[in-house]
Amino acid sequence: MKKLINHPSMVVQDALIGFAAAHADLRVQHDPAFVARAQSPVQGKVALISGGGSGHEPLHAGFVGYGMLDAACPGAIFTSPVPDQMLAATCAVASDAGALYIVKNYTGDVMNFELAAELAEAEGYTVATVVINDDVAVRDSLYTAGRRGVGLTVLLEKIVGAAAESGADLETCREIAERVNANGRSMGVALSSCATPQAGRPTFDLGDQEIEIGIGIHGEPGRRREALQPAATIAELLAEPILADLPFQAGDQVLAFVNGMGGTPLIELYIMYAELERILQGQGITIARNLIGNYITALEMAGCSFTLLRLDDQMTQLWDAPVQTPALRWGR
Amino acid sequence: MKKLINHPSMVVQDALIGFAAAHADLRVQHDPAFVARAQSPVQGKVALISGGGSGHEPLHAGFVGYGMLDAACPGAIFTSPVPDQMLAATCAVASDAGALYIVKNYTGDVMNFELAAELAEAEGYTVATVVINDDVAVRDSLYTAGRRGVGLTVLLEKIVGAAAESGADLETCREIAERVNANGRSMGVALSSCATPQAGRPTFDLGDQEIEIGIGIHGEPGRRREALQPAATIAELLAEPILADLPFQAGDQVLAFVNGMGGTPLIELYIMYAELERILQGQGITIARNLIGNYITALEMAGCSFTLLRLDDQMTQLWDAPVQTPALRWGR
Amino acid sequence: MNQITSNNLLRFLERAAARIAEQREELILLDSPIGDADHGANLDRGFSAVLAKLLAAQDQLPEQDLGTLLKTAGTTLVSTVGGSSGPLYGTFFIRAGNVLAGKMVASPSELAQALAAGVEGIMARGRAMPGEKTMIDTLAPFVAILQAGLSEDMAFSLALGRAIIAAEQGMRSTIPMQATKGRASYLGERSIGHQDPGATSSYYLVLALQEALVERVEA
Amino acid sequence: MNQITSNNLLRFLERAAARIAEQREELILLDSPIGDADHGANLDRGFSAVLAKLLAAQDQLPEQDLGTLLKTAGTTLVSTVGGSSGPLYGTFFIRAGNVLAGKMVASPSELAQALAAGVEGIMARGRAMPGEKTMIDTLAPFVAILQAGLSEDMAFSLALGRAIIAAEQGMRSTIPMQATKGRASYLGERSIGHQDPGATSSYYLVLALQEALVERVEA
Ligand SMILES: Nc1ncnc2c1ncn2[C@@H]1O[C@H](COP(=O)(O)OP(=O)(O)O)[C@@H](O)[C@H]1O
Ligand SMILES: Nc1ncnc2c1ncn2[C@@H]1O[C@H](COP(=O)(O)OP(=O)(O)O)[C@@H](O)[C@H]1O
Ligand SMILES: [Mg+2]
Ligand SMILES: [Mg+2]
Ligand SMILES: [Mg+2]
Ligand SMILES: [Mg+2]
Repeated sequence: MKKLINHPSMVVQDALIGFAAAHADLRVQHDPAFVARAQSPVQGKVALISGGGSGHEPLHAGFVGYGMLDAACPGAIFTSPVPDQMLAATCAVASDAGALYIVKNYTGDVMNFELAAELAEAEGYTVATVVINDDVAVRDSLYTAGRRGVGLTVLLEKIVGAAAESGADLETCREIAERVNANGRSMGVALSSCATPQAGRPTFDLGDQEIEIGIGIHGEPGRRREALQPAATIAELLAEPILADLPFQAGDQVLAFVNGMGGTPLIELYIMYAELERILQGQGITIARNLIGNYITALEMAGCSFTLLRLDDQMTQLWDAPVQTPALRWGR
Repeated sequence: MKKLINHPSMVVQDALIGFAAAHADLRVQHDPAFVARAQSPVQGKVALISGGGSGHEPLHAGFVGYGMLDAACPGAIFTSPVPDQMLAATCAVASDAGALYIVKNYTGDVMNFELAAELAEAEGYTVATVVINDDVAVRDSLYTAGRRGVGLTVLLEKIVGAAAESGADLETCREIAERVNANGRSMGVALSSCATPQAGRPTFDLGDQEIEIGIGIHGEPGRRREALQPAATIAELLAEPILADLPFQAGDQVLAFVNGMGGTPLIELYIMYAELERILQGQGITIARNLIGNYITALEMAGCSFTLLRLDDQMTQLWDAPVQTPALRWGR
Repeated sequence: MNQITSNNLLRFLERAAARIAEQREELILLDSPIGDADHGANLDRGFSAVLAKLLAAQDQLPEQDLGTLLKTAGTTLVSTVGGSSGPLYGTFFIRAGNVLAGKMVASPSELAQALAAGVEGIMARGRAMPGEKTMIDTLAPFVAILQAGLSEDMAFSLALGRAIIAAEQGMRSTIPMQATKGRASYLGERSIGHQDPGATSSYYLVLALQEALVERVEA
Repeated sequence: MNQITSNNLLRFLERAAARIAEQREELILLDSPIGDADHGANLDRGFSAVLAKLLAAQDQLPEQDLGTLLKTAGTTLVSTVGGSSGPLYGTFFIRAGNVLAGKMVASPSELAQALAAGVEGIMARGRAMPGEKTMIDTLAPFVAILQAGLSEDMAFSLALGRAIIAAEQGMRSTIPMQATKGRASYLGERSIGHQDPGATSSYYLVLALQEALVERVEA
């Protein structure tokens, strides 16, 4: 394992130092660690607070700023943050309008945010929570910890961020978040695993001609292993379960998000986007908006994920609204 | 070699199909291939045209749009485009105000753009050229093909793009471009090589504890091989030759650009930025602006480069001006 | 041993921290095929923090009741571990501490009762049952056998020894299980054939408990 | 052979395309340690395009003069290869074509003169001299020895044979050289010890020329 780091134990802290130096409009606090808008709380505005293990950059800290998150809590690599972080972030950014916790559905994240909400409520804050579970690779929660929260997280944080910015109250924000979650589905593929700094070696090994289908964002193995295929075939393997699950239908307008897992060059993501577009066209589904790039990653894992979100007019409008964060910016 | 591609020979073309599908405000033409603003030529505006081998995405096509390039010509992977492409792009986007060719200093790029300029001038276009050579890893042109054009290219395309957008004439654009080139320096390090689709294997091999110092953007070996070091030490190895070369001095205001080579996670780039900031602070140099991310890459190469640009007021103002391209966007 | 003191619990936490540090790599390795390769790092960070906290407060410790001690360990774990195991082990210690609140000494069966409450806390917090391939598969049989032994008036060290055997069997029983909770559940059938990292760390924790209590008996 | 016809040149281009296709991987491999691993792919793309162009225009070819043929090859290379080798080999064929413009046949020394003009074109376009570890190190001695042989009234096939030997030596002479032009120059001293890919492709091109011209003699 070769990494541009000082020591495995210092990765998150050193990166936060760099993040603080780079983004003067954000406030970075260490111990408990969180990133928040420098101007916060914004009175009367619902505060959006997210967080999760580190190693998924730019998620979540890269999405703090106008029109998106108010604060993000970075845990250790691939490890949910602790409740103290969410509590400190809540105290820093929540106004009387309350706070919405945006949580990806992993056992650890859910429990730590639950504990944080209890603590914050005990201190008088109003907290609502949305748990994102868009990953169709995972079977339902009778047999599993439930579907994971993956690519849809980025879209949800943007859309609900715009709603909060426009003055929507906590319940409205929560409802929109639930609607986004209900209408979005994802699926990912890995061409390689990744090495966490603390482990020092790849979490799993893949043969020279093997891929893992149905991976999450923690370098973990997926649902099954297959032979490497051309991009067109891999795109089908990802798109089909997504389309069948909601199900998406002819006439739907969607936001198509092709996300890189961190180690795959952009040129390949555009190839995958071309294939996705072709598949959707064949089904009579229109891509009304798109996003292509490395937005929710698993360190240096090679691979990508597809996320489709069925749009309605309000979601589209909220997507188009101005946003100004380190990793997503338009309109200002 | 595992890649999300259909066939090694189809990579550039398939990616362009995806690019066209994704960016409706751009016009993508195949054979000869170029990407241009949909609304072009812009009358009275100098047209900025760049290009180079593919595999460096988002460079250059990702920088076509308002406030930056008018057209970009993608060659085969790591291979300069052919003159026909630049000629066709020139015909598509150049008005009477003329065209500025932005060329990275590689023998192939320089020759192909030279040929293109001759052809375009023969067809009545006014063409000026700037050749970028910011890479301090390469010795001067008595012993080499001259310093390579690397990270500074992104900054130059942005800054000169803003100048052109604001109505600067061809000679002024060329002068600003030369000034950017004269005040910018870069140096890169690789933790791995990359595999071109046509070669199917990494261009060079690195041991488990080895890094290459002084690499370019074509997956080629660098100036020397060293043992892996902590981020702080690697940052020194990159920053020192940059600082000494211009030389940068206490009191300078700089734009600091930490660029990922494609396969290095963002979290590591922020660590490197923290180290760079520390070094510059120690020298009394102020980072007035920064850019951190994968902007000029070598496929999936792991590593990063530092670029420092000494700013003056005009450059700073042009950097801050609105830009709206697939890969760089702010202010609109 | 008839009475468990705060010194016993301190020694338990020291031994737990030491064992987790020693097994850090193994726990990371177990968390790789069916997890995300962080379990060893998570617990090492947490138990080191517990140890640091105890050392910093060394002077006041002898006066502290057993419940406070365990709750301090639990809240420290919650505040430093993160992931799934942070809230789970944190809850374990906090719930156990609740049972021993105000007590300066505890009988073996009081301790067993506290541990049982801890395991129930994990099951509640994690909404999990035995047989789902988690730490519960080590801890639930451990507590059950310990309580059974004590209720039959077995010597504490003997009851503990039997409980440890049950814990080890429980840990091994996770190998053929298909996970239905936690990260391993995402793998479906592919989770079969691997020992659960949390079940393994739990085994090291009960070994630490035995070391802390049984050595005292012999001393 | 006293006269070179368009058929000879066609066969040369066919053989060149075939040899480059065969050596594609080798040329990529040579371009890896001191370049960017594309030389074989670049030239294969270019010469395939030349071949396709010639096949598409097959009917008109017999009426075309040698100059037009070579210039068509050259402009096709410029338009399809890219990189360094596109403009360089393109210039080579265009300049050689200029010398043979309007001619339906050429004498061996006229051909040699054309090739010499081609090499000068490369040197001008690339601003390079022999000894800089480039294709010039193969082509310059090739042309020099060919012209020398012909000026001594040596039989064409013999002169060509000697020139080929000089080309091979030239190619090999790039191994110990430190590059001062092209991508390999970035490596400084590390470029020493590797044979230049362009010098190697040039050698295959002159072998193709020999095949095209000498077989005819024997036929
Ligand atoms: N719902 C649950 N109930 C009980 N234990 C669980 C549950 N989910 C996970 N675990 C335990 O937690 C362990 C993983 O801990 P750790 O790796 O630290 O956290 P994470 O899975 O968040 O990376 C698993 O091996 C399992 O024993
Ligand atoms: N300035 C130059 N003059 C002559 N030949 C050159 C020059 N620069 C490079 N070459 C030749 O070009 C070859 C590389 O061609 P190719 O790999 O196709 O292009 P690129 O270097 O742009 O990737 C080198 O091996 C060398 O023989
Ligand atoms: Mg984890
Ligand atoms: Mg090249
Ligand atoms: Mg884990
Ligand atoms: Mg090359």
